[in-house]
Amino acid sequence: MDLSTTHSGTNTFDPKAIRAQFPLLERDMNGKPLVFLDSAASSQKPQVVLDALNHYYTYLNANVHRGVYTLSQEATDAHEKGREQARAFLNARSNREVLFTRGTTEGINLIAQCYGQAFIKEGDEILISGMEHHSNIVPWQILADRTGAVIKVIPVLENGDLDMVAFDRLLTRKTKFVSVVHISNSLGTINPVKTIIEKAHAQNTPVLVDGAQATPHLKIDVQALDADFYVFSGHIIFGPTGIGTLSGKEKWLEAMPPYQGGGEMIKTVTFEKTTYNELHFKFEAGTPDISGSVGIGVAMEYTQQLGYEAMQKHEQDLLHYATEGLSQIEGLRIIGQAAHKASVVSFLIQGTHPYDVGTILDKLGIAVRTGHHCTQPLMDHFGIPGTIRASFAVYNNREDVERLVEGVQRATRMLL
Amino acid sequence: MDLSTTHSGTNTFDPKAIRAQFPLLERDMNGKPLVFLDSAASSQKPQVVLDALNHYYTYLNANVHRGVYTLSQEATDAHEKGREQARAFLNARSNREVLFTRGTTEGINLIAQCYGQAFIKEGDEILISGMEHHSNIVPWQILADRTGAVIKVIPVLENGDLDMVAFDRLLTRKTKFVSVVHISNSLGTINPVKTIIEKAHAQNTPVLVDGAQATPHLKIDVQALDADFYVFSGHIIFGPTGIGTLSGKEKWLEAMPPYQGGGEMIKTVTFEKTTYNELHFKFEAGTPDISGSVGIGVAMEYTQQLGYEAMQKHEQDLLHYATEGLSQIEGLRIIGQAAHKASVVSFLIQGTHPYDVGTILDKLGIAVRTGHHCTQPLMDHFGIPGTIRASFAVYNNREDVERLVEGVQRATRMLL
Amino acid sequence: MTIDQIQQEIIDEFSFFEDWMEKYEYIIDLGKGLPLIDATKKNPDHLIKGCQSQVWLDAQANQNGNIQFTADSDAIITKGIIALLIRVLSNQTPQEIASSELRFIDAIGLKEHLSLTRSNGLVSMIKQMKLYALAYQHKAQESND
Amino acid sequence: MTIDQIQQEIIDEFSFFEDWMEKYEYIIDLGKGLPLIDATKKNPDHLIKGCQSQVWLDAQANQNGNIQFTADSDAIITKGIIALLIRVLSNQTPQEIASSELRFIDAIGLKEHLSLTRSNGLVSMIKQMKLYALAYQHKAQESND
Ligand SMILES: Cc1ncc(COP(=O)(O)O)c(C=O)c1O
Ligand SMILES: Cc1ncc(COP(=O)(O)O)c(C=O)c1O
Repeated sequence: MDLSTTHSGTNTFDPKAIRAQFPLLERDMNGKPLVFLDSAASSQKPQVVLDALNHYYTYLNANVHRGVYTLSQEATDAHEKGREQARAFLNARSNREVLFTRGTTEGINLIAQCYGQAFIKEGDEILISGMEHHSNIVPWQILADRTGAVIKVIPVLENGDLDMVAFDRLLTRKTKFVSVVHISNSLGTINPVKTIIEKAHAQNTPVLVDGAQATPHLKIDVQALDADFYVFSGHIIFGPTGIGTLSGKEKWLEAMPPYQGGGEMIKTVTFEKTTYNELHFKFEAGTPDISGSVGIGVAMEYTQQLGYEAMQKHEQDLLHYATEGLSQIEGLRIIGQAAHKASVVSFLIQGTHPYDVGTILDKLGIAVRTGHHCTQPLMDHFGIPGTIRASFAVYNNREDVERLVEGVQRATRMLL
Repeated sequence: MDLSTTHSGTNTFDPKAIRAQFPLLERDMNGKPLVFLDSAASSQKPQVVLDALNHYYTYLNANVHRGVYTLSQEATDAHEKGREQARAFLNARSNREVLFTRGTTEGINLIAQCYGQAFIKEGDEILISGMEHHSNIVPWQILADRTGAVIKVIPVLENGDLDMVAFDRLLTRKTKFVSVVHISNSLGTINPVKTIIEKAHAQNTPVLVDGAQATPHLKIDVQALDADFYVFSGHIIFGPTGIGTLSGKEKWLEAMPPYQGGGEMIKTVTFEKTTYNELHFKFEAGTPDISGSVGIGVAMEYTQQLGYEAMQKHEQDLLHYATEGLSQIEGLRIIGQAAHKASVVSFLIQGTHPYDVGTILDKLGIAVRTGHHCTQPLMDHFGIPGTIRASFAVYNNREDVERLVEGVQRATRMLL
Repeated sequence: MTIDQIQQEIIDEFSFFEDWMEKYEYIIDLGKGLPLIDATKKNPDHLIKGCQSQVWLDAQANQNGNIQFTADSDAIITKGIIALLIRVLSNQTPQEIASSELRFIDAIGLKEHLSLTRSNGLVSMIKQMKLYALAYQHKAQESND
Repeated sequence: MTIDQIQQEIIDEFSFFEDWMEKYEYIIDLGKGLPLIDATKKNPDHLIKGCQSQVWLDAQANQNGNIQFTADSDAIITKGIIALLIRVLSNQTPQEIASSELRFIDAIGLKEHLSLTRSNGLVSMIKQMKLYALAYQHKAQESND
C-alpha cells in the first residue's frame, strides 16, 4: 500500500478538499459545529496519517533493527522510512543527523543536557529570547544551575519583533550557545533565524532553532539555514502525539555524550565497559516509537505535498481576514503585530479576562487557547496575564474566522 | 463510545476468540501463515487498542491540561483516564505516583538520573543482576561514571535462577539502590522480587523492578510488592509503541529533582526563578503522548479483563508443550530452566548459529528472535553468542508450537 | 437554611433558564455583584493560583462560630461561581462546611468548571474553604477542652 | 571473467532452483566449502561485527595486482553469501572491485541479507572489500609515481 496516493498530492490546492481530509473537524462542540482554532497547541490529523498508524499496527508491527524475520525487517523499513522522510523534509545531510524524540521539549532537553555536558562551563552565556516557550527556557535554567552558566535574553519589541540591535550587543565572546524560537507560538512572529545563525556562527557559537510552530507553515531547509540543531513536534504538524524530530549536525552529535542508556544505543555491553553505537542509534535508547515515526513521516510528506506556497497564501488570507475583523471590536487589542507573522492572532479585550472570553467561545463551539501559552516571561514583559489566541492551520477557512469574530463580539457583549 | 464493551470482557477464556482480536496475526510471512513467537520483543495489538487510538484522533484530539474548551477537556479526561487505568492496573496508591514515559528504558533512565542526582554518591553501591537487559545496565553505568558509584552484580545460576545466597552477601550497608528484572526476557526466569524488596528494605535500600516482561503475564500489585519503582513498556503489553509507565513512591518522587524542563512541568516561570509543578506533572515535561496514554490504558484494561489466571494456564501449557517438543531435537539445549518461568524458551542447537536457524524459520513463516536479546553480559556468562528465543503470548496456540518444533527440525536438517 | 436547602434553591432557580446564555449572563451578573474581599487580604497569603484565573479567599468565624467567606477573582465567570459557592457555604458551621457535598454545580450544568484539570482555581478554592472550616473546627474544639 | 560476467553466471545458476529451500541448501553448502581465512588473520583487526553474526575478512594483492579475498563467519548462511561475494570480487583489479555494482544479490532473491538494518555483517563486509580495493589502488598509484 503506497499511502502517498491515498490523498490528493497534486498541485491544485483545494481548501475544501483538504479540510475534508481531517475527520475530527466534522464533530460538534457544545451542540455547535466545531471551529477549531487551536492548531498551534496541537493540530488535527489527516486521514492519511490515521491510515498509516492503523496500517502499521495491522500489517507491520514488530520490534525493529535486530530481527532476523521478515516482519521485523518490514517494521524496520517502515520506521527508517519515517526517518528518511524527516531527512528529506528538513533537507538534512544524512539520516545520521535525524533523531526521533518525544517532541520539541525532549529535543531541547537532549541538547541542553548532552551538548551542555560536553561544552558548557561556568560563566558561559546561553542566549535565548524573551518570547521563548517554557520548553526553551527551563532546560537552559537547569543546565545553568548545574554548570554555573548564565542565561541572557534577547528582548522583545512592542510590536512583537526581536530586538536585533540588542541581539548584536548580547552576542559576545562569552556566548557559547544560542537557542531561539523560529515562530513564536504566542505572537506569531517569524524570527530572522538565518541572520541570527550567521552572526552566531561568525564567532563559532552554535544555534538551536525551536521549530515547533514553523514546520506546519514554512519550508525548512536546515542546510540553507545552517542550523546546528533544529527541533519540532509531530503533533503540531498533523502527526501523532509522542513523537518529534531533532536534526543536528553530525560533528556535534558525534562529540556529545549519549542521552539515555539502554537497548539500541549500545554496540557492546559488559559490566566493565560499554561502547556506544553510532549515530543515530547513540541518542535513541530503548525500543523507538515505531508507529510514531511512521506517522510523523507520513504527516511531513503530506504537508510538503500540500505545497507551502499555496498553504501560506491561504493562511495569510485567514490571518488578515481575522486581524481585520477582530480589529473592529471596541477595546480589542492585538498582541504581536510583527511584519512577518504566521497565522496566529493573540488578543485581549479591555475589561475582560481571557478565561471568560474563552469560556463563552467554547459554548459557541469555538476552540481557542487562553492563558500564557507557556510563555509566562513574555506575558510578564507585556504586563498581561495572558491572551486569547486563535491559530489557523491549513484546514481552516473564512467561515471559521467569521464565527470567531461574531463569537468574540457576543462574548464581549455578555461580559461588559 | 465505551470501548470496554467492544471486546470480550467476560469470564470465559476463549483462546480462539482472543487470537481473532489481533488483526496482524492473520497476515502471511514469506507466503506462509505467520507464526508470531516474538512477543517478548514487542507484542501484537488487539483491535480494541487500535479502535481506541483511532477514536482518540477522530473525536478527541487536542492538547491537554490547560484548555478552556470542551474538546481539550475531553482529551484531558481521556489522557488522565489512561493514568487511572495504569494506577488501577498496578494498584498504585494514587495517580500522583503514576508517570508516563516512552517505555521501560526511559523509566529506568529517569530514575537513574533523578534519584541518582538526589541520593547516589561516590562509593555507593548499586546492585543489579547478571540477567539484566541493557536498559537496566547502561543507565547505572552512566550514573556510576558520573558519581563514582560502583555497580555490583547478583550472579545467575546455571539453571537461570538468581543466586540468592550471593544476593544476601552482596546486599550490604553500602548498597544504596537495587534494580532488578522481574522476568528475564532471555531466560523467562521469574525472579523473587518480593523477597529482594523485603531484604533491601530491611536496610532502607529502595528497589526498582523492571517489569517489561512481567506485565503481560503476571498480576502486578506495587503495594503488595512494596516496590519503590516499577517500570514497563506499552508495546510489550498489547499497547502502542512509544509509551510506558513508571510507578514510583511519592516520597521518592517528591524528593527527586525534575527530569526534563519545559511545558506542563512548571508552576511559574520567570527568567530569574522557575518553580516546578506537583506530581505527576513535575516529571512529564512537554506535550504528553496523549494517544499513547489512551492506548496503554485500554491495553492494560484489556489484559486485566482477560484474567491472569486463565492466561497463565494457557501460556504455561504452551511453554511446556514447546519445551517438550524442542527437547526431542538432538543437540538442542534450552538456556534457562528455572522452576518459575514465564512462557519464553531460549535455545541453541549444537553446531548451528542462531542467525542461521532464525533465517530458515523466517522462510517458514515463523518469527523468532535470535541474538543476545540485549543481555550481552548474560550471554557472556553462559559463554554463548546468543540464543534462538521463542516467546509465547496469550494469542499463541499449540499449532504455533508445533510449527516451531517442525521448523527447528527442518532447519537443523538443512544446516547440519 | 442548610447547605442542602440552599443548593436546592439554586438548582430550582437555574431550572428556569432557557439556555446556556441566560445561565452565563446570570453568573456574570453574580460575579459583578460579588462583595469583594477586604483589599488588605488580596495578598499572596490568600491567593489560590489556577493556571488560567486566580482566586483570593478569606474566612472568618463570627460570634456564633459560623464561618464567613469573602473572595475575589480576576475572571468574572469564576467570580460568579464563587458567589454561588459563598451563598451555599458562608454562614454555616465548620462541621457542615467540612462535610458538605456540592452537588449543585453539577446539577446546574457547570460541572466543567470544577474539573480537576481545568485549573481555574475553583477546585482549589473549595478545598481551601473546607480546610478553613476544619481549622476553625479544630480551634473551637481546643478552646472547649 | 569480469565481475559482471560472474554475476550473470550466478544468476543463471540460481534460476534453476525450484524454491527457497534448494537455494538455501546450496548457499549452506557453499558456506561449508568456503576456503577459510588464515587462522592468524582471524583476529580483532580483521573482524567486522554485525549484531547477529560476525565476519572476518582479509585482502591480499597477488603479483599482477589483483586482489584475493579470504573470509570467515560464525554463521553458515552468512558464509555462503560470502563465498558468492568472493567468487564475484576475488581476483579482480582494485579498480573493478571499487566500482562494482553487486546486482546479483538482489537478483537471486537474497536482498534481505544485504539490508542495511539487518546487521549480519555482510553490508559492512562489502564496504570493507571496496575499501581494501581503494587502498590497494592508491598504493599501486603511489608506487607508479
Ligand atoms: C514554540 C514552541 N516550542 C516548544 C513547544 C513544546 O512542544 P511540545 O510540547 O510538543 O514538546 C511548543 C508547543 O506548543 C511551542 O509552541
Ligand atoms: C526485561 C526488559 N527490560 C527492558 C526492556 C526495554 O524496554 P523498551 O525497549 O521498551 O524501553 C526490555 C525490552 O524488551 C525488556 O525485555
